[in-house]
Amino acid sequence: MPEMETIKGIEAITMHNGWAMAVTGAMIVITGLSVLSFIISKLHKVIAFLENKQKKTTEEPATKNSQPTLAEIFSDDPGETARNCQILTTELGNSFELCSLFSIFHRHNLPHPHITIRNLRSAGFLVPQKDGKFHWKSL
Amino acid sequence: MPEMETIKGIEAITMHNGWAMAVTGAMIVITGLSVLSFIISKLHKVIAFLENKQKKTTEEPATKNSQPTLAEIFSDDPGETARNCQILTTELGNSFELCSLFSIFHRHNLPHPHITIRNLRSAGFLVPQKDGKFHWKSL
Amino acid sequence: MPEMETIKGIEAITMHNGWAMAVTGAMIVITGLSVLSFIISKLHKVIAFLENKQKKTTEEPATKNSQPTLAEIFSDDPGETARNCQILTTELGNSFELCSLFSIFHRHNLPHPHITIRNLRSAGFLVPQKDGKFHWKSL
Amino acid sequence: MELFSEFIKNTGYYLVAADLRYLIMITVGILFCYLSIAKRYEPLLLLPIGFGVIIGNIPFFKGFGLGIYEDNSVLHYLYFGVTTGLYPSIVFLGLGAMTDFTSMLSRPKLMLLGAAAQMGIYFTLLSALALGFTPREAGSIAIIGGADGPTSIFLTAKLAPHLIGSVAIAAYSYMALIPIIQPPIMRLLTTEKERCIHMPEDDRVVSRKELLFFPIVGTLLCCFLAPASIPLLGPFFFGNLMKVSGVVDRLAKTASSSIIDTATIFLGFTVGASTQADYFLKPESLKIFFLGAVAFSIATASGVTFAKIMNLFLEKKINPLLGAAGVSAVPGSAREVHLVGQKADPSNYLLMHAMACNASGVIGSAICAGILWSFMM
Amino acid sequence: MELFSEFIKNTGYYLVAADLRYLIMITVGILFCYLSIAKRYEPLLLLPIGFGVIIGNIPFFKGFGLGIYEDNSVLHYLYFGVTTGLYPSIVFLGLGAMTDFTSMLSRPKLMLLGAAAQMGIYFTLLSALALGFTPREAGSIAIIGGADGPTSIFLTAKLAPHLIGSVAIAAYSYMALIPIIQPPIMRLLTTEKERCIHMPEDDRVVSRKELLFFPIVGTLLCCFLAPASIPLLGPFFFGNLMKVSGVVDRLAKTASSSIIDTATIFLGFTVGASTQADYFLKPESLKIFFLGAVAFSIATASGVTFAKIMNLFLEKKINPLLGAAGVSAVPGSAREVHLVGQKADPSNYLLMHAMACNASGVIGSAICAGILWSFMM
Amino acid sequence: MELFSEFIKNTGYYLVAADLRYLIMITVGILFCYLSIAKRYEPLLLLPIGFGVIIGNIPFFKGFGLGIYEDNSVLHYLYFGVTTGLYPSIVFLGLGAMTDFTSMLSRPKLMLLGAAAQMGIYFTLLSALALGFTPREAGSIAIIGGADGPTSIFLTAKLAPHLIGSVAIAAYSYMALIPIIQPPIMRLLTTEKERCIHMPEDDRVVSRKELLFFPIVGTLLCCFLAPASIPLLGPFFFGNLMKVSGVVDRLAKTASSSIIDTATIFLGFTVGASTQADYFLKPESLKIFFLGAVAFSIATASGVTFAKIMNLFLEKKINPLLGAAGVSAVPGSAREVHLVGQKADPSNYLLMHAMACNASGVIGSAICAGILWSFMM
Ligand code: NA
Ligand code: NA
Ligand code: NA
Repeated sequence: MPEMETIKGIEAITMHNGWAMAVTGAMIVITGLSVLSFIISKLHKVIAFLENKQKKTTEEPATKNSQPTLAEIFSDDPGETARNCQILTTELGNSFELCSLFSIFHRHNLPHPHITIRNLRSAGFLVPQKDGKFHWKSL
Repeated sequence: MPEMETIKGIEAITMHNGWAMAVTGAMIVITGLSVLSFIISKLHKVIAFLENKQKKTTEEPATKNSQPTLAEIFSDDPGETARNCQILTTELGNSFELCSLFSIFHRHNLPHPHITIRNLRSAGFLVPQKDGKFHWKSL
Repeated sequence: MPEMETIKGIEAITMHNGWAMAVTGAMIVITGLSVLSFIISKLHKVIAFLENKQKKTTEEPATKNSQPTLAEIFSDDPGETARNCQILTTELGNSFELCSLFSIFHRHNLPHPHITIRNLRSAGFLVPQKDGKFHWKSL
Repeated sequence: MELFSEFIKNTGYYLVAADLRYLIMITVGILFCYLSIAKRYEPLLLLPIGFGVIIGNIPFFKGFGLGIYEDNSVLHYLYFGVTTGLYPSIVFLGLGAMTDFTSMLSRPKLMLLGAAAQMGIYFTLLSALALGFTPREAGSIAIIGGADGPTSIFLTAKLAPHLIGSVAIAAYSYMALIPIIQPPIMRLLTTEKERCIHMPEDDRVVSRKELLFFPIVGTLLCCFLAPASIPLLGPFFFGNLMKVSGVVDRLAKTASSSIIDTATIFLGFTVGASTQADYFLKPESLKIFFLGAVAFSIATASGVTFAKIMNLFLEKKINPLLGAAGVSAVPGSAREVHLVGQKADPSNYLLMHAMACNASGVIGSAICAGILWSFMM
Repeated sequence: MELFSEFIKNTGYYLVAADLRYLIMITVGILFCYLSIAKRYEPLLLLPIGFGVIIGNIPFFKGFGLGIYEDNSVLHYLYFGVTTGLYPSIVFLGLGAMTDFTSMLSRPKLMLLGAAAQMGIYFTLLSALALGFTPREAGSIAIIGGADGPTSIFLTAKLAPHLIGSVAIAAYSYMALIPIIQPPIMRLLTTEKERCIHMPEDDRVVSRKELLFFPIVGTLLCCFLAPASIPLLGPFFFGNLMKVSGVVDRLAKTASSSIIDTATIFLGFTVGASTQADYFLKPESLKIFFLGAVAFSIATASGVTFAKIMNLFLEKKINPLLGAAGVSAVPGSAREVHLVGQKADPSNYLLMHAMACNASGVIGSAICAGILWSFMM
Repeated sequence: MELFSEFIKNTGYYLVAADLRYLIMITVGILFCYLSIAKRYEPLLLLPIGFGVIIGNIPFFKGFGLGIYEDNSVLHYLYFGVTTGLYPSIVFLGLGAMTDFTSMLSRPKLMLLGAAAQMGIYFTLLSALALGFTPREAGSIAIIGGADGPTSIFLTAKLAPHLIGSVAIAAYSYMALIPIIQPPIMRLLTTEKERCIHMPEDDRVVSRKELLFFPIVGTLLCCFLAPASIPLLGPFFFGNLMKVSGVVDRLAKTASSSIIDTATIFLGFTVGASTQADYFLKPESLKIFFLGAVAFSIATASGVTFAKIMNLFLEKKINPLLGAAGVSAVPGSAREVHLVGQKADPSNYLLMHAMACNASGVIGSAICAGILWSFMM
């Protein structure tokens, strides 16, 4: 807290290097946000460039690599399909909305996600809750 | 913890000022809650009195002041209306129930909240979620 | 962090009693989980045994003791029933799903839980929320 | 081989053989779990405490940073919320956000019963002094008569931290045993005719403004009277104002769900774990249990008796059973009052009135905690 | 009898008679509660602060472990999150998980307005120095011009902890008063014609990848520039990345609900309680309130003026009202800009653009906090 | 001008030029974020850690209260939950409330595989000692073989806190790389015919009582055997009892959502931030990474081999692939086992059995942590 004999006014500003702080501070924040603004405005171009480059190098391994194996695990038996789906969807927690399920199936490139979900529902593996969410039947 | 040679019985109570503590304590809590009980029983009268007084002094400025301007921002274009509503409803978070929306509209004295909401739904600005809640279409 | 002149290799393992730690540790965890596995495999038998024993000693007092009294408090007046239910269901919090309500009624051995719930709804004591849950009308 | 035998000596199996008291406590813990699950006695309290008792009584090698009374153990850090009084305050925040004062505001007279039922506290204070406890210990034990877990834990943490376990276990045990303790006392002190007194149903519609004013008026009145009750009543009325204001619903909802649940879990678990046999199994604990039963009984009796005294002056008689609901123990005692009332006259509906006494009992015992604390300065 | 008179001397009633300043503060607290409930001025902030002010100003006997400035009190432990800067950091985590940068990313030019509006900070810095505050105090007061509560509290906790209460109350009061402070300044500095400038509606569709890159690019750029802003911007961009990534929805949801709500409740409540009259009611607090008003006004003015200067160089003119939204004060200032714009031309729709300035203003003032902090090393 | 140059010298840009190691770590952080978002490798763990690595490696001026290793910084306070072991304990509470033991209880024999897969731990212990680590460091590194993040962090916090960053990064990296590490080892050690072994589907219906007894029996057995595993297994079984009891649903739900999410966010973020280049980029870290890979491989191999040994004595053969799921790494390793099994025979369904091994692996590695800790007394 300022004491009684505190220096005040312009003198105080000068003594505490106030002018330099104010000017430098203002300059820095404006420069910083200007640069960020500039980068943002170019970001979509950088991304487009990266995507093109990446597409050439990784397109094939990407499709080969991870998800199709998961599609394979879908069998004709809805019981098995249910259990497979359940492990795919541990990230959803105990109860979830059908649309989340759908988007996971979609992400995994599963064939006919809508039909799969409908089958799971009609077979009783997807149990509707009162709040519109669903949970898996305990297997 | 009490030592072996602890004084016990009536003597202990007296020595530790127990009688005074018990009587004083009991008196205080009964007095306190009695007063509170009395105030509560008069509270609705105080409120009625304050309301009458306040009505006289602030009724007009209250209607003039804040909300009507918000009603003005509702235009015929549902897109604009949607965006306006969205800002009014930031307090609701990302997903919300229609009834909360309705109560906000109501609170802001907007004309025909029901119709507005129906229009917003049919125009696709209010997107229903599986759990019965809604979110705003990203604008 | 190891210093430069740290002893390494087999010598280090021996010096730090590594062999004993590894063997003992491995033995303990395998023994531990083996015993747990054995106990688990017998658990249902133990439970069955305890249940039989308990059934003989406590079957009657159990039915006499706690819940029926709660069933008694259900009257013909839906208003009273509502209030009675509300106190039974404080564990559910402010909003809840009908199925939870149902399971509580069921647990308390109330007669005709379905009919009771339907009556409460139609009498307006159970107020549906937009998210499919319900709350009690403030009484 | 030496390592192996060393390890064996540090297992719980080896250690428990040297001190069978741990087994007693573990049995108590399992019993608590059983009562909470099978009998549904206050499971939100008894289950965490019961499992905590089990965990706290697994014998372990001391000086290693495992036990709740050793610095640097996880349990010790979690227990910090108990010893500082943080958990009880936070639980009261959530309780406030869950409590509906409508019933109490429409029947202000019933608040007096919430005050009268606190007499059990002061009677127990005298008894505890007479049994040789120090004043600070006696205050902690007395508060069991308030029949409010977080309040008891809070005051004990401030006055006599070494008794936290015993006081908490006693308080919660008797709260779970309300259906066994209260009805005989109620029946003993009331006539059949009194138990049949009907209460008027709709005293008055409580306006939103009243609900809004109440937490502020309540804070000013109660906390000015006993500033030492601020850590309990401050958050309590704050939570309630958040709830009734209707403008910060997301905060009120979080306070009455995540926040109170988290505090409840850790409060129960660590209070249970604090009953480590070598700290807990002492003659004092038995005395505290005995005094706790006295406290609950006197509290019930004084609530009922006070109602009967009030009836001497009132034109419109109060059902004296309601006095028993003043001990708080939300909502157990309210339910008992209601059930005893219904037994006397099945058309008698006392629940809402009993809840009003309950709410006032919570405030009453928090004030008493403040009073006792300030007496022990 | 002695005990009784002793007790009476320790009640708030007795103590308040000796120091009426507590009553003043309690009135302020009630006023805050009133404004938040009846007028709905930023209730998420004002209600906890208001009730906190009431609780913090109930007079109590010192040296007993009750007050927020006494070790070992519950309030003191809860206040720990303020003095260490934890609550502001956690609030920023949740804010990040709630902020949608789409609008800002499609209109990068508007970010400059978020920078310009920070000039209020530096002007206030000079004013505070001129009024005799020490540099560290002046920095804390200056940050009020950033119109961002958690940022202000964070910087003040680091630079001048004894001012936390005053700075926070000033910052939040003026944020609540945005509808009264900003419109006249906006109107004064702009012509009717300028206020009617329409902004192009759909600048560009923002791809998911842009949204993903932004928090990382933003972190690297801003935190490299002013490392002292890490405690605010780090969690902020982390929360945002969790949100836009779409792979940790449960974490993002918890961050934007339970976590931020809990931090908000305790931040507001304890900041309010820190205004204990004998610490708070000093001439300095009045000066800080005065400087806060100056800071907000200059910030608004400089945002608007900067937009007008930009217009000198831009072909496609910007509506200068948007400059006023650069002060952040989310979302109050964006709403005011929109409403003033609509008054000039009812078909003018500035809200989304104003939100872009808002978002950039939050980042701008966090950077300024970092800059000021590092200046005071 | 001096101030300006002073400021420039304190920016990350200037500082990073003097120590490029920060850039290496930031690249690692971005890579982690990329893997978690684009490849969805364990995003709940990798995303917070990845962003934490970025934040922790923004160069800053030391001695100012910004870095995670400086007292009084926000990161330091958040990191407290790591160094004390609080976050791992709390995560285990939530995990318990989420784990379904039905599958394991109906197939008790599979529990042995969860024990066998812990051999990786002891082999790594020997390797780490041979590479010159001290016993306490070797124990921390060895636990990586348990393939359980919170367990690894907990033990390292207790035994060798300076290695927390390296051990955690190694553990989580390899958990994310499970789909790359495990399948070749599984295929190498099993014949096509073995991989085709079908497992009986419905061994037995598990009653509610069994589910209720299990957490209590498990606690007593495991914690008596290795009391040092109490901080992990205590909360774990407590969470599970809350879940299966069905009487405290609101507590179980909060434990398995808000509570675990909050702990996960702060655990990941601060563990990531603890990899500050000047503390982290040392030859030891490379050795730890190497040993981590060894640990995971040996764990997988010993699980599979043990299953084959069991088959020598069992009439009804077990599919040896299941041994690989004993390393826990929930649920990654279970999924891999299932997928490798399906590749051999598309009609083979191993998932539920693999989950049983997973659950037992979690318990197994927590016991091992207790054993190692008690060895290092
Ligand atoms: Na009470
Ligand atoms: Na700002
Ligand atoms: Na494991």
